[in-house]
Amino acid sequence: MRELIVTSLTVNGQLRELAIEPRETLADILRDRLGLTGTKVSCDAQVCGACTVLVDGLPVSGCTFLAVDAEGKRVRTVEGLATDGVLSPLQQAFVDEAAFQCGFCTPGMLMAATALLEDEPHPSRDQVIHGLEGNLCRCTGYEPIVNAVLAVANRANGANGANGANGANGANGANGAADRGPA
Amino acid sequence: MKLTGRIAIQAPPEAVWALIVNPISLARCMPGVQDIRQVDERTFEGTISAAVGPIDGNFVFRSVLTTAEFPDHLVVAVEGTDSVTKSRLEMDVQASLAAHDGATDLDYRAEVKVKGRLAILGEMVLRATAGMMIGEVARCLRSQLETGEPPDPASVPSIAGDPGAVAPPIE
Amino acid sequence: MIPRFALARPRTLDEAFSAFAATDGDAAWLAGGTELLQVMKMGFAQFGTLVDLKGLDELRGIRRTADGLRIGAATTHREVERSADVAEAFPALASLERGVANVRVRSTGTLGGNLAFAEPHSDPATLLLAAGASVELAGPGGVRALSVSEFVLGPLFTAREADEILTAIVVPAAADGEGRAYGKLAFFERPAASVAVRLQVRDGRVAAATVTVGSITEVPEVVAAAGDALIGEPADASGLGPAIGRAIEAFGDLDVVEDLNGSADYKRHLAGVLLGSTVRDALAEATADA
Amino acid sequence: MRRVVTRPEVPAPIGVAVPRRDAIAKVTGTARFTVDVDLPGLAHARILRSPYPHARITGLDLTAARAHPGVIAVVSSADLPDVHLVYGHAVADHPLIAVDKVRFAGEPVVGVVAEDAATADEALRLVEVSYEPLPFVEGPDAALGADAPILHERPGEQRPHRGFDEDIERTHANVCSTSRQAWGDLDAAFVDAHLVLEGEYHYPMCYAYAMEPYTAVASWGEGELTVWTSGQHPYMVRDDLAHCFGLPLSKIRVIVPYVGGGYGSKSYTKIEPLTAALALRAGRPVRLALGVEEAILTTRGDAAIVRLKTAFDRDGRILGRTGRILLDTGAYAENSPLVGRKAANRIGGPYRIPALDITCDVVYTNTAPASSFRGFGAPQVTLAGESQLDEAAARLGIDPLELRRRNVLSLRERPWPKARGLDADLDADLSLAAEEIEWSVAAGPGRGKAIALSASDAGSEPITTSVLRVLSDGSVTVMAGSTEIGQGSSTVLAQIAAAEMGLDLDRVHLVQSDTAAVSYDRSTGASRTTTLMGLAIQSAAADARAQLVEMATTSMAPDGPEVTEIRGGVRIGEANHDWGAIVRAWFGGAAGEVVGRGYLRRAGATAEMPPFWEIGCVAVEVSVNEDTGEIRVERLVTVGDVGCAINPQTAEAQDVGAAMMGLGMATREELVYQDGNLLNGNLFDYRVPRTTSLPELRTVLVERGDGVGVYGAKGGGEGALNPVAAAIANAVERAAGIRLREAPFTPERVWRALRERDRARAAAGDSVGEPPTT
Repeated sequence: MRELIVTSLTVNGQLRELAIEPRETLADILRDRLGLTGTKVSCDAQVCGACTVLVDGLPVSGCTFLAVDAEGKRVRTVEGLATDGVLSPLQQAFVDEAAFQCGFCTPGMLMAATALLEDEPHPSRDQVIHGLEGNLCRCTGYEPIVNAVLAVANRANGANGANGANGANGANGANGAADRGPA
Repeated sequence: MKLTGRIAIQAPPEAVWALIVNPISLARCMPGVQDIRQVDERTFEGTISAAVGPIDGNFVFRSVLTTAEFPDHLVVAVEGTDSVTKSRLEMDVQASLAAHDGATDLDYRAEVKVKGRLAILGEMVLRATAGMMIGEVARCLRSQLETGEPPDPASVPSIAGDPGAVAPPIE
Repeated sequence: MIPRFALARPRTLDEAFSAFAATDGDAAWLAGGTELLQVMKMGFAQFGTLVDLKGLDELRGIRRTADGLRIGAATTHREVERSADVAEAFPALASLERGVANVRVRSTGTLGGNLAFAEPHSDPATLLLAAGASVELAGPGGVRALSVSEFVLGPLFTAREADEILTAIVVPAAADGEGRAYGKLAFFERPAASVAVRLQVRDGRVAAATVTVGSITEVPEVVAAAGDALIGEPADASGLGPAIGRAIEAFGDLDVVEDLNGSADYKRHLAGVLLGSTVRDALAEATADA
Repeated sequence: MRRVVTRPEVPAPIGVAVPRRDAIAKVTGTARFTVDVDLPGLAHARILRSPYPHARITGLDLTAARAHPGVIAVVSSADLPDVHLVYGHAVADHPLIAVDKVRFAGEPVVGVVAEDAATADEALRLVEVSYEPLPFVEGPDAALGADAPILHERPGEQRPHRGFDEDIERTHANVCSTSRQAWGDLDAAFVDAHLVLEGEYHYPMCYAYAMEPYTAVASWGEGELTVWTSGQHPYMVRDDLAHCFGLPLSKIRVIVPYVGGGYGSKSYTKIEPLTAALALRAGRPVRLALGVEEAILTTRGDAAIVRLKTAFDRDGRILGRTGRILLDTGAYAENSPLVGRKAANRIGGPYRIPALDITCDVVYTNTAPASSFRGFGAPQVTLAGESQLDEAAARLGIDPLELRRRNVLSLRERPWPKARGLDADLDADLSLAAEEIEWSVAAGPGRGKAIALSASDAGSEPITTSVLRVLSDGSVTVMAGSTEIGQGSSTVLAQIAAAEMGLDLDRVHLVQSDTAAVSYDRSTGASRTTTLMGLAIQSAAADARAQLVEMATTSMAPDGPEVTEIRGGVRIGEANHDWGAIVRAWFGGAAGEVVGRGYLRRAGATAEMPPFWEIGCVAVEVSVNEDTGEIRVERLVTVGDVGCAINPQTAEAQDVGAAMMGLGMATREELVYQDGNLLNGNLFDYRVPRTTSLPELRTVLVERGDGVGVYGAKGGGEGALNPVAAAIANAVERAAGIRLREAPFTPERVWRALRERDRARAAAGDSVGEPPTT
C-alpha cells in the first residue's frame, strides 16, 4: 500500500498539484514527475549542492527535501531563471565567463548564487567564496564561477562599485549584458 | 578497533570463570540477547538485538570457544551479521582472571573488525556501543556473582587450545 | 534512496504523541530531516512512520525570557543564525550557526534535530554545554528538563526516550562580565575538533570559567581542570597565556578518539590550539562593555 | 590570462574564445545527460554489493526478492548463461557481476530490476547471500608477500586494447602487469655520482568525483543493443559489449549524451555490460544510475609506492635514475596495465637522463578497482621525481630553478631513444613560471615557492576517423566520435571545422559520440581530442574541399574559366560560389550532399609515438600553519604549453581545473581502507577542493605552434595536474624545512613532520632555527 499525499506547490511560477509518496524528494518529483531534469543529484548527501533549488527563496538540497514539505511553497529551479528566453544576468555571466565545463554542478551552482545575490546583492569576493563554499564543482576550480557572480554583483553596483578591486571581469560582463535588463 | 579493560568482581575467580566460560549463562548477562543455541561442544549461535548509533537491528552471531584454560586463558571468536546493513562483525576476545583478596579482576582484550557499511559509522560510534554493552555485562556479572555462592572449584571447566580437548560442560 | 514510510503531520504535542503511539514504536520524529533522512538513505534506519514536528507551533520560534533564551527545537539553523535576539543575547551561537554545514542544511536543519541526533562531530552541543544550556523533553508522561551533559549520553545516543520530543533549548542569560565563544577546525564536512569557553570577568580577573571540547571525544565534555586553570588569572589575553598553557595540559586526561580527522594526540593538540583563540574571543566579549 | 604567441597566424575562428556551444543548454538546465534519458517502459535497476573484501559466494536465495511486487527481474551470474561474463579491454579479468567469489567490498553480486528504483531497493534487502570469507590483502607490498591471498587464480586473457605493444608478464600471481623502461649504463652513472638520493614516495588512492555518477540505460530490440552511457569511450564500450553478448559491432549502438565530468574515471567500460545484461533478463529497457557511494567503489585512481634513486653530479646534473613503482590496481586490471606502462615512461620527467632503469608492477589487492585517472601515472611518479630534484638542489646548494634548467630537455630532444622528440621549449616555460611566481622575490615568513615540471607521452593510439558532410545549403555537419565531457570538445572541434571549411561557426554542426551514426574514434582521453580528432577533421575537410573543387570544375566550369579555391568556396571567373552552390550544381537540383572523410593512424605526422608530449608546468606559493599543520596554496601559476590554443578560454579552463584537482589530491584527497572496508566512501569524508581552496591564480598560455596537431596544437587538460603535488611538497620544504613524501599532505602528516623537525633541531642544539626561505 502506498500512501499518497496530494500536494500543491508553485514551481517556477506555475501552480502544480501532485499526489506524492512521502518518501519522494523534491528532486524526484521535479525530475520524474514534472520533467524538470535540469536539477541534478550527485552526492545525495547534502554536501555537493548540485541539487540546490530554492524553496520560498531559501536554498535547499532537493535530494533530501521531502516533496510533501513543499506544500504551499514557491519552488524555483534552473528552468525558471530565464524569462521569455532571455537569460538571467547570472546565467549570462556564467556563459560569458565559461563558469562551467561539464555542467553537472551548474544548475545547483546557479540557484545557490541566485539565492546569494538575492540575499546580498553586493557581495565582496570573500562573501561569494564563503557563500558558495557548499557547492562543489570538480571541473573549473571555481575561479570563473566566482568571477561570474562578482560580475553580476558589480553590475548591480554600477561598474565601479565597492567591489571594483575584485571585479576585473566586471566591465566585460557589463558590456556583454548591458541590454539584458536590470540585474 | 581494539578494546581493553578490566572488570573487578567481588567473587572468587572460579565463580567468575564458570559463568563466563559458559555461553548460555554469559548470554544471560548480555543486553539484547534474543536467543542462543548450542551447535557443537564449543560453538554457539544466537541473535542479539542492539542499537549501534542510528541502526536498530538484530545481529545474528556465532561464537566459538577456542581456548579455555583456567584461570588466565579464555579465547572466544565471535562473528555476526547485522540485519539492517548486512555488515559483518568479527571479534576475537581474550580474557584472563586474576584473584586478589577474594575478588577477581577480569581483564579482557578484544579486537573487533567490521566489514560492510557499518564501518562507515566510524570508530567513535562503534567504540561507544561496545563500551555500553561491556558496561552492561559488567553490571550483570557483579549482580549475579557478588551475592551468589561460589561454585565448587573442582567443577571449574578447562579446555586446552587444541580442538580435540575436553569440552566445557553445558548447562 | 529513502525507504518508504508513512507520514503523520500532527499540529499539537498531544496529536504527536497519539500518532507515535499508534505505530507500535515503529516511528521516528521528523523535523528538518537533514540527519534522519540521510541516515535512512544510507540504509542505517527504516521506520514505518515518520511523525513530522514542523507543524507544531510550540516547537518554533526564539523567545527572550527573563532568564535568557528559549529556542524552539524546530527552529532552523538559519533562523537562529539570523535572529536579532540570538545576535544580542548569545552572539557566539549566532556565529557558530553561520558555520554549521552549508547554507542548504542551515535552511532546513533544526537546532533541536541536531542535538537530538547527537552526532559527535557537530557544533552546537559543545557551545551549549559550556553555556550551561538545558533541553526540554516532552513525553506522553510529562515534561522534563535535562542539562546538555545529562542529555547527550554517547555518540548518536541521548537520554531521550523514543516517544519523547525535544521541544526547546533553554540558554541562561550571560551574567555581567560573562563572555562565551566557540572555535572549531574542520578538514572535512564536519568539525575535526571544537572548543567552547564561557568565562566571567570580575575586577580584572577571571572569576569563573568553563571549557568544553567537542568532536575529539565521544560526547562534548566539560574539561573542569581546564576551566579551573583560568580562574583567578588576569583577564587579558597576554596575562592569560601561562594559564591557557596549563588549561591545555588538562586536555591530556581526555579520552580522545582517533578518526579520519587524525589520531588522538593530534586531535588533542588541535583542541589546544583552539583553546587559545577561543579564550581570547570569550574574553573579548566578557570585557567588551567593561 | 597572459598569452605568449609565437606560432604563425591562424584562420578564424581559431584562437578565439568563442562562447561554448553547450553554454545555453548547460545554464538553462536543458543539457541532457544519461540520467535524463527516458524511454517508454523504462525500468530501474539497483545493485546488491558484497560487504566482504574477499569471499566465496556459497549460497544465494533470490526467491523473496523475485516475489516482491513491482520486481521485474532479479539477476545473479547464474542467470546469465548466455552472456560472456568476464570482460576487460587490457586483461579480461572482470566479471560484470560476481561469479563464485567477490574480490572487493562493493563488488556487484545481484542486480534487481523493478518498476522504480525504490522498489528495486526494497527487493535488494530481501536477497539472501551467504559467503565464506577468504583472507584478503590490502597494499601492494603485502600482496606481493609469499603467503598473500591470491585474487585471480588464473591470469586473465590479454586483450588487444591494452594500449602498448609488449605482452603482459605475470611475475607473481598478484601482479597484474609489469612494465620496464630502461636505457643507458646505470652502473656507470651511479659509480660516477657526486650525490645519490634515495627515497620512498606515496601517492594515495584518489576518487575522481565526476559529479555525475556512472549511469547507463540499455535497451534491446530485434537483436540489437542500444546503450546510453556516461562513459568517455563509446567505441571501447562497444567492443566490450560485443564480446560479452556475442554480437557484431554493427549491432551495438552506444550513445553518449553530455557527460557530467570524467577526468579519466569514465574511460573504458564500467556498468554498461551489467546494465545490458539486466535489460536482457528484464525484457525491458533498464536504467542503472549509481549513487556516488557506488561510483567510488566502481573506479578509483591507482595508488602508488615509488622507491626512487637518482644520481647527480656536483653541478646537479642527473646521471641516472632507477627505482621501482608499485601501483595498487585493486581487484581488477581495468586500465591499470597502461597506467603502469605510462608511470614507468613518465618518471624520468622532461630531463636529460643518461641512464635509467625503472620497473613498475601493477598489483592486485582486495580493494575497489583502479583505472585511468587524469594524469595517468604522471602525478604518482612526478611527486617522486620532482621532489628529488629539489632535494638535490638543497643538498648541492643550487637554486631549484637553475638545477632544472641544467637538466631540462631541449626542443626536439628525445626523452628516450625511440620516443618522439620533445615538442616544447621547456626552458622558456620555466622562465614564464618563474616570472609569474616572482621567483626572484623571497617568499614571506612561513611561506615557500616552488616550480615543477612534467612531460607525459600522451595522445594514446592515433586511431581516429571523422566524416564531414557538406550539405546543400553549404552548412556542414561534422561527425566526430569524441565525447563532450566538459572539456569543450564540442566547441573546439566545431571551430576547427569552421576554420578548415572557411565558414562561420554557426554554419557548422557537430554530431558526437553515437557509434551507430558517427565513425570510429579510439577514445576521449590522454588529452588527445583537440590534437587527433582535430587532425581527422582537418583531413576530412581537405577531402571534402578537394571533391568540391573537382565538382565545381566538372559541373560549373566544364570548359571554362579556371576554378580557384577561396575561403569558404571557389572563385570561377569573377564570381564566388560557396560550397552549397557547388553541391547543388553537381547534383543538379536543390539537394545533394558531399561527404569528406578523414582517417588518422600511426603514419605520417603521427607515425612516431607518442603523438605529442603533454606539458605540465606550474608554480606555487604555499603557507604552512605551524599550529595545525594545514597547508594553504596561496598562489598558483599554470603555464599551459599547448602549441596553439584553438579556444583560449577552454584551454585555460582545462589547465586551471587540472591544477585545482591536483591541489585537492596533494593536500586532502585519499580513500582510506581499514579491515577491507572503504571508510570514507562518501562526500562527507572525502574532501575535494571548494571555493575556499582557491588560490590567487595566474595563468599563461604558450602557443609556439610546436605540436603535431592542427595549427601546431597539442594536448592539454591533464598536464597542469601532474606536478602540483611535487610543487607543493617542494614549496613546503622551503616554507617550513620539512620534506613530505606521502601525499596527501594532510594537516596531521604536516604537523608530525613539523614536530619531527623541531625535535631534530633541538637535538642539534638549534632550538629555533630559521626555516630556509625562497
